[in-house]
Amino acid sequence: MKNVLEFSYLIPLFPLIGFLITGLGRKYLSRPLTGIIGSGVILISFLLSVWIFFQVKEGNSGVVSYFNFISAGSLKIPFSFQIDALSSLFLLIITGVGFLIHVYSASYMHHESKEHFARYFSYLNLFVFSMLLLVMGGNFVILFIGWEGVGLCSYLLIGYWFKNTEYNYAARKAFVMNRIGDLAFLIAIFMIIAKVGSVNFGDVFSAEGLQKLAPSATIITLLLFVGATGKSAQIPLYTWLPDAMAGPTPVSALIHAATMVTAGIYMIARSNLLYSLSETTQNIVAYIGLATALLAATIALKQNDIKKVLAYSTVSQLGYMFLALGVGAYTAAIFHVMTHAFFKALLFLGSGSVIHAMSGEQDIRNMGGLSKKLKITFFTFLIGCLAITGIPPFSGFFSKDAILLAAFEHDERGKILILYSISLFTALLTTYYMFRLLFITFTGKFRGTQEQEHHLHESPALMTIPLIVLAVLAAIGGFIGIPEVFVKGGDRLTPFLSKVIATNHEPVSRSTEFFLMGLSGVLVVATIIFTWFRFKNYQPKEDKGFGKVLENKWYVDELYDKIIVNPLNKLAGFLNNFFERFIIDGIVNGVGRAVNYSSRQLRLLQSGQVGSYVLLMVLSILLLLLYQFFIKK
Amino acid sequence: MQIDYYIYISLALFCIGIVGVLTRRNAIIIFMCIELMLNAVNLLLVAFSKMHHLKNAAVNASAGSDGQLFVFFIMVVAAAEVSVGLAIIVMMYRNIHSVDINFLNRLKH
Amino acid sequence: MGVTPILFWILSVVALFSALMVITSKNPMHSVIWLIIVFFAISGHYLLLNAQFLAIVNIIVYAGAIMVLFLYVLMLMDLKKETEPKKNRWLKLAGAVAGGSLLLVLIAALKKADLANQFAETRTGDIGLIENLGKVLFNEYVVPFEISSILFLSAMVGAVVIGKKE
Amino acid sequence: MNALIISGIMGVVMMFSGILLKQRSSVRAVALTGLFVAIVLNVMEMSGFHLFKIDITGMMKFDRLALFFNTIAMGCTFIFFLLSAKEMEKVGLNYSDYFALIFFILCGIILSSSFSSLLILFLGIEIISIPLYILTGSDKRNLKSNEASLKYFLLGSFSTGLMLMGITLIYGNSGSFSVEVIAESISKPDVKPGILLIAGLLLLMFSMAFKVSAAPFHFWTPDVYDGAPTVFTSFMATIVKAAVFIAFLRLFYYAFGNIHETWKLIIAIITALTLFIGNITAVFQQSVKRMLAYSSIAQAGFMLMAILALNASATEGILLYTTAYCLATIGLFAILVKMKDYTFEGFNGFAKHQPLLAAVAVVFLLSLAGIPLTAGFLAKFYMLNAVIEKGGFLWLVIFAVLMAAISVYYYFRVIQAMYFKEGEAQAIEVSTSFKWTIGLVAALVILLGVYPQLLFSWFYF
Amino acid sequence: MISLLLILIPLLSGIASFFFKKENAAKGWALLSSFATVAVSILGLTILNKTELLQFKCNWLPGLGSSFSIRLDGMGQLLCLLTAISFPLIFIATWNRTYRNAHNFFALMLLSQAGLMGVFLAMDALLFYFFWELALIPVYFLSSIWGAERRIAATFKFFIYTFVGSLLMLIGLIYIHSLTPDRSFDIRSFYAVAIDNKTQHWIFWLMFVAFAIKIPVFPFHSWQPDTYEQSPTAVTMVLSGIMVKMGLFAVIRWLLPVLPSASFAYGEKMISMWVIVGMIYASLLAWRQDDMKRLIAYSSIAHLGLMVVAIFSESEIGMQGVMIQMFNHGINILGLWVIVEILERKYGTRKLSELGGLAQKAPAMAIFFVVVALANIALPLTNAFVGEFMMFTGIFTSSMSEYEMITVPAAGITIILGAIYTLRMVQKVIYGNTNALTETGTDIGYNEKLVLGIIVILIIAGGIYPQAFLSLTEETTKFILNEANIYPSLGK
Repeated sequence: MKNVLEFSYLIPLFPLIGFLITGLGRKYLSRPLTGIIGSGVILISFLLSVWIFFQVKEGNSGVVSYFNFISAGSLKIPFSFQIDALSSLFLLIITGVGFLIHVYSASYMHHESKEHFARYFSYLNLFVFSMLLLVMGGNFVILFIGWEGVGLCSYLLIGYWFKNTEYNYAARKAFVMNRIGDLAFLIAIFMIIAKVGSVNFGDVFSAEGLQKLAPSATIITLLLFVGATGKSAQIPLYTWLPDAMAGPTPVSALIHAATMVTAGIYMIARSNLLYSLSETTQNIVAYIGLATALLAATIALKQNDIKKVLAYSTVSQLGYMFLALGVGAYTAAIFHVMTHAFFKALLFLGSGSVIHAMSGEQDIRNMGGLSKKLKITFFTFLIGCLAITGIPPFSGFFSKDAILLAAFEHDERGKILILYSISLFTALLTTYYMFRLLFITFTGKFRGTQEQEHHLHESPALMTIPLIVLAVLAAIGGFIGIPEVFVKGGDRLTPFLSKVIATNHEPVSRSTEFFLMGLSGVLVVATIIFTWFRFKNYQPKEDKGFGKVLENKWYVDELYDKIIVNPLNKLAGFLNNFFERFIIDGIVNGVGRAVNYSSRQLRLLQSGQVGSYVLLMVLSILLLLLYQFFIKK
Repeated sequence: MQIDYYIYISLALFCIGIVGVLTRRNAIIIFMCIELMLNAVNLLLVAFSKMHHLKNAAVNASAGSDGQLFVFFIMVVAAAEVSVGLAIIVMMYRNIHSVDINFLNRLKH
Repeated sequence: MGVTPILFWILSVVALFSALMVITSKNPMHSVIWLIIVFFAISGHYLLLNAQFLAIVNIIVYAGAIMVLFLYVLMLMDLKKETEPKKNRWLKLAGAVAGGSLLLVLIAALKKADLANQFAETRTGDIGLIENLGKVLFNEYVVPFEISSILFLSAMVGAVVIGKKE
Repeated sequence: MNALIISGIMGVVMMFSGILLKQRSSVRAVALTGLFVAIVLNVMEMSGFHLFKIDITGMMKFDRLALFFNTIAMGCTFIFFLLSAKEMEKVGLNYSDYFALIFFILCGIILSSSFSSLLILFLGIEIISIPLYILTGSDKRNLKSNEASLKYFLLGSFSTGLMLMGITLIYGNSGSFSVEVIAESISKPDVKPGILLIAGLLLLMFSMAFKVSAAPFHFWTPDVYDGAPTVFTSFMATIVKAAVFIAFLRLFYYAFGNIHETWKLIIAIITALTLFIGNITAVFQQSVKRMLAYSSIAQAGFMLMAILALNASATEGILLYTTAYCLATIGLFAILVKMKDYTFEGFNGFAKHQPLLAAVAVVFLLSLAGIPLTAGFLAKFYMLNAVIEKGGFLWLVIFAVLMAAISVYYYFRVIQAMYFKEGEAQAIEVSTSFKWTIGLVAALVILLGVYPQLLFSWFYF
Repeated sequence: MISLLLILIPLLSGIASFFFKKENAAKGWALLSSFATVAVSILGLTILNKTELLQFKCNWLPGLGSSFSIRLDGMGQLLCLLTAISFPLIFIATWNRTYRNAHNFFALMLLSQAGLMGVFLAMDALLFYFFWELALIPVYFLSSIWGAERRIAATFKFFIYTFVGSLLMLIGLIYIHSLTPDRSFDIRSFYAVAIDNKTQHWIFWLMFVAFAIKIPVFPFHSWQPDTYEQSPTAVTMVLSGIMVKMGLFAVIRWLLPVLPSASFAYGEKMISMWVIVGMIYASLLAWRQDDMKRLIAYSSIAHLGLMVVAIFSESEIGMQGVMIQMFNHGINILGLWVIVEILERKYGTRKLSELGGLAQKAPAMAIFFVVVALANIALPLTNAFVGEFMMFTGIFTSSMSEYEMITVPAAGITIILGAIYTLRMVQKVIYGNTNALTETGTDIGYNEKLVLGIIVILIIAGGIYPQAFLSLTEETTKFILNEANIYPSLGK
C-alpha cells in the first residue's frame, strides 16, 4: 500500500483552492464568506499538517514525488515533496500562525470593499500556498519556486493599497532586492547541478553528493547565503523589510515576521550538511548575522513608528538566528524561528490592534496611556515584550538562551568572547527598545487628538482571540526545548530534528550555563527598570547628533541610492539619449547618408559634354591597357 | 615591307583620329576624325591580309582575301553611317543653328 | 634601298602630316581638303600593296562620295572659321596627351609581339584584283553581302525619317 | 534564319505599308502579324524546319542559344508592340517607318545573337545601331531628342572605330574572322596568346562594353535613354541591350573562352565599376525615366557576371536574366509612357487612382530589385551562383550583393510614392486590353520567379 | 501533406482575401483560415503525427539541385504551432480596429503567415531563403501602409537592413551549395558537406550577420524599436512574436549543424560575451523607455539574447530550453502586445507617463497584465521560468563553456533589471491614482478577455507541465547537437 504521505499534496492544495475561489469570485463573494473560505482552507491544511507532523513523529518521513517537472538530457527535476521533521515543524508554524492571522485579518480588514477584501484573502492564501511549497519542496527547484512565490506575494501585499505610490515603490524595492538574492541562489543551484547533476536534497546531501560538492562548498554556500540575506533581510539586503511595513499589519505579522523572512533560515538549516563543510562560510554567516542584529537593534532604538520598531526588531532577531546558524546551532535557530513566530506575530497583531484603535495612527509619539482602554492588547503585548526580551520562563528565554550559549561555546573555541558579548549587548538593546515602545505606547498620558481619544476602543473578539492564543503560545512555547540543565530530556526539539540536523556541540559545564543565564537575566531586568524610569512620563523631543543618525537608519538607503541606483540610472540615461541615438543608430543612418552624398557627387561625372565623355572613355581604356600589359603579371 | 611599320602607321593615324575627336568641338570635324580612324583600320587590314597571303599562299591561293573584303564592308558601313550621321547633324543644325557639341548640354547628371 | 620603301615612307609621311593638319586646321573646309589628301595617300598605300580594287573604291567612295557629302553639308551651313570658338585649352591639352599616351601604350604593347620576320608583300600577289575578290565575295561572302543591303535600307529609311520636313 | 528573312522582309513591307495603309491600327496589325509569323517560324526552326536552304557556314550558327534567344527577343518585342505600339503615334508622323526600323533592328539582333564570324558581328551591331540613332532622334522638334541622337551617334561610331581596330588586330594575329578559327588558334594551353590578339580582344571588349553600357563606357546611356522618346527608350534599354549581351557572351565564350584567365580580371573590374556607378548614381535621380536609365546600367553590371563566369549556369542565367529584365522594364516603361510627369512625385497616390497598374508596377519593381518570388531574384541568383561556382571572385559577389541592396532604395522609392504617399494622381486612360496584357506580363514575371523550369525546358529543346 | 497544408491554407486564403470588398467579410475570412491552420497544426501534433504525413517533397529546380522539400520536425512542430496560434489571437485581439482597405491588410497578414510557416518547414536552403523573404515583404507593406506617421522611414530602414543581411546569407548558402558533393541545396547534403575551417569561418560570419540582424543582436538592433513603434500593433505582434524567432531558428537549423567548428570557435566565446553585453545594454535602455512599445522591444532584445547564448552553449538542456522558450516568449510578448493594443485603443497613448491607476478602472485587464508581466520576468510557475532556467543550466553546465562563472552572473543581471523595468511598467500603468486620461477608463471586452485568457492559460500550463513540449523537441535537439558536434568534424 502506498505511503500516506502521498496525500501531503493536499496541504498546499487547499490554500491554492482558496486562492482561486476568493480570487476569481471576488465580485460575488460577500465579506464573511470570503473570510470563512480564506481562513477555512488554512485551517484544513493546519489540521493536515498536524496529522503529517504526527506521522513524522512516528518516523514515517520521506520524499514523495508526483511528476517530472523538467526532464531534459541527463537532468531530471521531479515535482516532489520532502516530508521530514524540519518541514513538518515549519508546516505547523506556517499553517498555525497563518490561520490565526487569517482570522485576525477577517476583522482587521473589514472596512475594505468586498472586491479588495477578497483580493486580500486570495493573496494571503496564495502566500501560504507558496510558503508551503517552499518548505515542502523535495529539491532546490521546488524550493525556489516557493521562494519566488512568497516574494511575489509579499510584493502584491506590500503594494496592496496600490493607489499609494509610496507603497508601490516599497513593494518594488522588496521584490527587486529579493531578486538580487534569488540570482545568487539560482547560480548556486546551477553549480550544484553542474557538480552533482541533480537538485534533489536526497542526492545533494548524500555522502557522495557532498563529497562531489566539497571542493566548491564555500562558494556554493556563500551564494546560498546571499540568497538567504535577500529573503531574510540581512546585511546588505535588509533595507526592504522596514519599508515593507507599508502593507496591512496582519501581512507584516505573517509574512514579514513569522514566516517568509525565516525562509532563509529554513533553507540554510535544510542544507546544514553542506554548510558544515565550509568553516569560512559559517563564520561569515555568524558575523553577518551578528552585525545585522546589532545594527537593526541600534536603529530600532530611535524609531517612532510602532511598526518600524517591530520591523527592525524582526531584522535583529533574524540576525540572531543567522548567528545561531553560523555557529552551527541549527536546532537553536529553528527553535528561535518558532518562538519568534509566536511572539513577533503577537506583537505585530498587537500593534495592529493599537493602530486599529487609533484609527490608522502609527506614530507612538501621539499615543500613550492606552493600557486603560486596550486591556487585552496591553497584556498580550506585554507578554510579547517579555518573551522577546527573554524573561524566563517565556518562550524567548529558552530559544535566545540556546543561541547565546551556542555563541559562547563557539567563542570558547576561539578563546575570545566577541560573539557572546555582542549578542548579549544586543539582547539588552532589544529589551530597551521593546520596553521603550511598550511604555511610550501604553503608559503615561494620551498625546493624540481629541476624536482619536474618544474613538479609542478595544478591538473585536475576532482580533483579540488570536492575540490571546498567540500570547499563550509565546508564554509557553519555549517548553518544548527546556535546556537539559533544568530537566533531563526536557529538550524535545533536538532529538526530533536529529534526523535532519547534525548536532555537533559538546555541552559546557552546568555551572557556566547557569552563570550565563543568570547574567543575562539580571542584565535584562536591570535594563527594563532603567527603561521604565526613562520613559515613564515621556515627552516627544527632537533627536540630534548620534540619535539623528540612528533615527535615519544610519543613512543606509541614501548610501545605496548614491553608490548604486543613481550611477546606474545615469548610465542608462547616457546610453539611451546619446549612445543609442548617435552611435548605434547614427552609424546605420550614416551609411544611408553616405550613399546619398556619393550619389550626388558621382552624378556630376555625367557632365553632359560629349568631349568629356570621350576623354573619360579614352583615359579608362588607357588605364585598363596599362593594367593588362604592364601592371598585371 | 615589314608589317610592324604598317601597324605603327595605322595606329598613329588611329590615335590622331582619337585626338581629333577629343580636341575639336565641331560635330562635323569630329565625325571626320572618326572616318580617319576607320581608314587607319582599313590600311592595317589590307596590310594584314597581304601578310597572311604571303604566309599561306602555298596552302590556299585566296588566303588573306577576306581581310580586303572586310575593308569593303567597312566602307559600306561607313557610307551608311555618313548618310545617317550627316542627316542627324543637319537636323541638329536646323534646330539650334550650330554644330558645336558644347551646346549639347540639356541632358546631364 | 629600293623604290618601294621610298614610296612607302613618302606616303606615310604625307598621310600622317595631313592627318595632323585635319585636326589642327581652324577652317573646316581645310580639314576636309586635308582629309581627302589622307585618303589619297592611303589609296597609294593600297596600290603599293597591290590592292587595286580597294584603292579605286577608296577614292570613289571616300574621297569621291563621302567627302563631297561633307563639303556639301559644310557649305550648306557655311561655317566661318570663327564659328568654332576657343575650346578650353586644358581640355585640348588633356585630349592630346591622352591620345598620345594611348598611342604610346599600344605601340609599346605591340612591340612585344614577335612580328620581326613578318612581311606584308608589296607589288605582287593578286588577291587584291577584282576578279579574285569578286569570286570570294560572291561565294563565301554572299550572305554578309546580302545582309549589308538591310543596312543600307535602314540607313535610307533613317535618312528619310530624319531629313523629311514635317 | 527563318526569323532573319521574315523580319528583313517585314522591314521592307512596313516601309511601304505607310503609303498603302491609311489606318495606323492596320499598320500595327500588319506589324504584329508579321512578327507573330516570324516567331512561329523561329520556333519551328528550333525543331529543324528551314524556309530556305542557305549555306551560312562560317558566317552564322543558329544553335540552341541563338534560336532560343531570338524567340525571347521577338517575344518581348511582341509584348512591347502590344503594350506600347500605340504610343509611337505620339512620337512623329512616320509611324510605319518606326516599325520598319524596329524590324531592321530585329534583323541586327538575330545576326548578333547567332554570328560565328566577326564580320557578321560587326554588321549586326551596326544594323542595330544605325536605326537606333534614328529612333533616338525621331522626335525631331524636341531638342533633347536631337541632342541624344547626336551624342549617341558620335559616341557610337567612335566605339565602332574601336571595335574595328580590335577586329583588325585579332585578324592580324589569327588570319581569320571566323570564331572557330580564332578559338582553335589559342586552344593550345602551352602557347601564349599573341599580344596582337590580346590587344584586339581588349578593344573589342571595350566596344562591346560600350554597347551594353558598362562603366566606364556607359556615359551615353543616361543621356540617350533620357532624351530618346520613351517608347523607344523602352525598346533599346531592354531587347537591344539583351541582344548585345548575348553577342558579348557568344563572342567571349566561343572565341576567347580558352584564354579566360588573361582577361577575366579586366571584366571583373568593369563589372564592379558598372555596379557601383549604376546603383550609386541612380539613388539621387529625380526623374523615374532617368532612374531607369541608371538602373539599366546597374542591371548590366549583374549581367556582366555571366561573361565573367562563362559556365553553364551563366548561360542559363543570362537567358533568364534578360527575359526577366526585359519583361519588367518593358512593363514599367509601358506605364511610364502614359504618365505626363516623370518625376517620383508624379507617382504619388498612384495606387488609389490605378490600383491594378500600381500592383503590376510593384511586381516589376520587385523583380528589378531581385526580391524572391519574382523572376528578377532567380536571375540574380543564377548570376551569383555562376560566379561562385567559378570561384575566386567572392569580393565581387559580396560587392554586387551590397549594391543590390542599394538598388532596393531607388526602386522602392517608386513603390513608396505610389502606395504610401498621398497626392493627386495624374489622370491617365488605359484600355482594358492594355490592363490584361500588362497583368499577364506581371503574372509571367512571377511565374518565372517561382518555376523557371518553364523557360529552361524550352532551352533544352 | 500536413506540412503542405500549413503553407497552402494561409497562402491561398491570403491571395483570395485580396478580392474581398467588405471589411468584415475579409476579417471573418482571415479568422476562419487562421482557425483552419490551427486545426491542421494541432492535428499534425496529435492524431496525424506520422512521418509520411509530416513531410512533402517534389522537384523544383533540378538544374540547381534544389527541390521543394518541407518537413515538420519537433522544433518545426513547436514553431508552426506558435505561428498558427498567434494569428487567430492577433485577429481576435485587434477585432475592434478598423483598417482602410482591410481586405489587403488581412491578405498580407495571411501571406506573411504562409512565409513564416515555410521558413519553419523548409528542408531546402533555397526554399528556406524564398520563404524567409516571403515573410518579410508583406510585413514591409503592412507597416508602411497602416503604420504610424514616421512609418515610411522606419520600415524602410528595417527592410533594407534585413535585406542586406539576407543577401549575405544567400551568398553563404550558395557557397556551401557549391561545396556540396552533389551540388544540392538539400539540408541533408548541407549537413553532410565537409568544409575546411578557414572557409567555415567567413561563411559563418556572412550567415550569422543575417540572423543577428533578424534576432536582433546588439548592435544590429537599431531597426527594431523604431519598427515596433511605427507598425500597427497587429504587425508588431507578428514581428516580435514570431518573426524574430526566424533568426534563432535559422541559427539552430542552418548554422550550428552546417558550420560546426566555426560556431564552436566564435559561438561560445566571442558571440556569447558580446550578446550578454547587448542584453545588459538593452535592459538598461528598456528601463529608460517611456513608450511601452519601445520598452517591450528592448526587453525582447534582452530575452532573445539569452536564447542566442544558450544556443551556442550547445548543451542538450540549454537547447531544449531555447526551443520551448521560443514558443513561450512568443506567447508572452503576444500578451504584452495585446495589453498595449488595448491601452492604445482605449486611451490613445502608449506613454507610461500618461497612464496610471487602471487597476481601479480595469481590474480584469490589470490582472492579466500582471500575470503576463510576471511571465516576462520569468517568475516560477510561468512558462518563461522553465525556459530560462533550462537555458541558464545549459549555459552553466555546458561542456563548451569556460567562463560560465562570468557569463551566467552577467546574464543574470538582466533578470534583476528585467524585474525592475517590467514592474516599473506595471506600476506606471495600473497602479497609482487615475489621471484625467484614465479617469474614464473601462474594463476590457470579451474578445480581449478571451485572448488574454488563452494566453494566461498557456503561460501557466507551460510553467507547470513543460514536459509536454520538452518531449516534443527532444529528438530534434539530439539530432541537431549530434550534427553540430565538432569533435568528429574537427578533422574536416
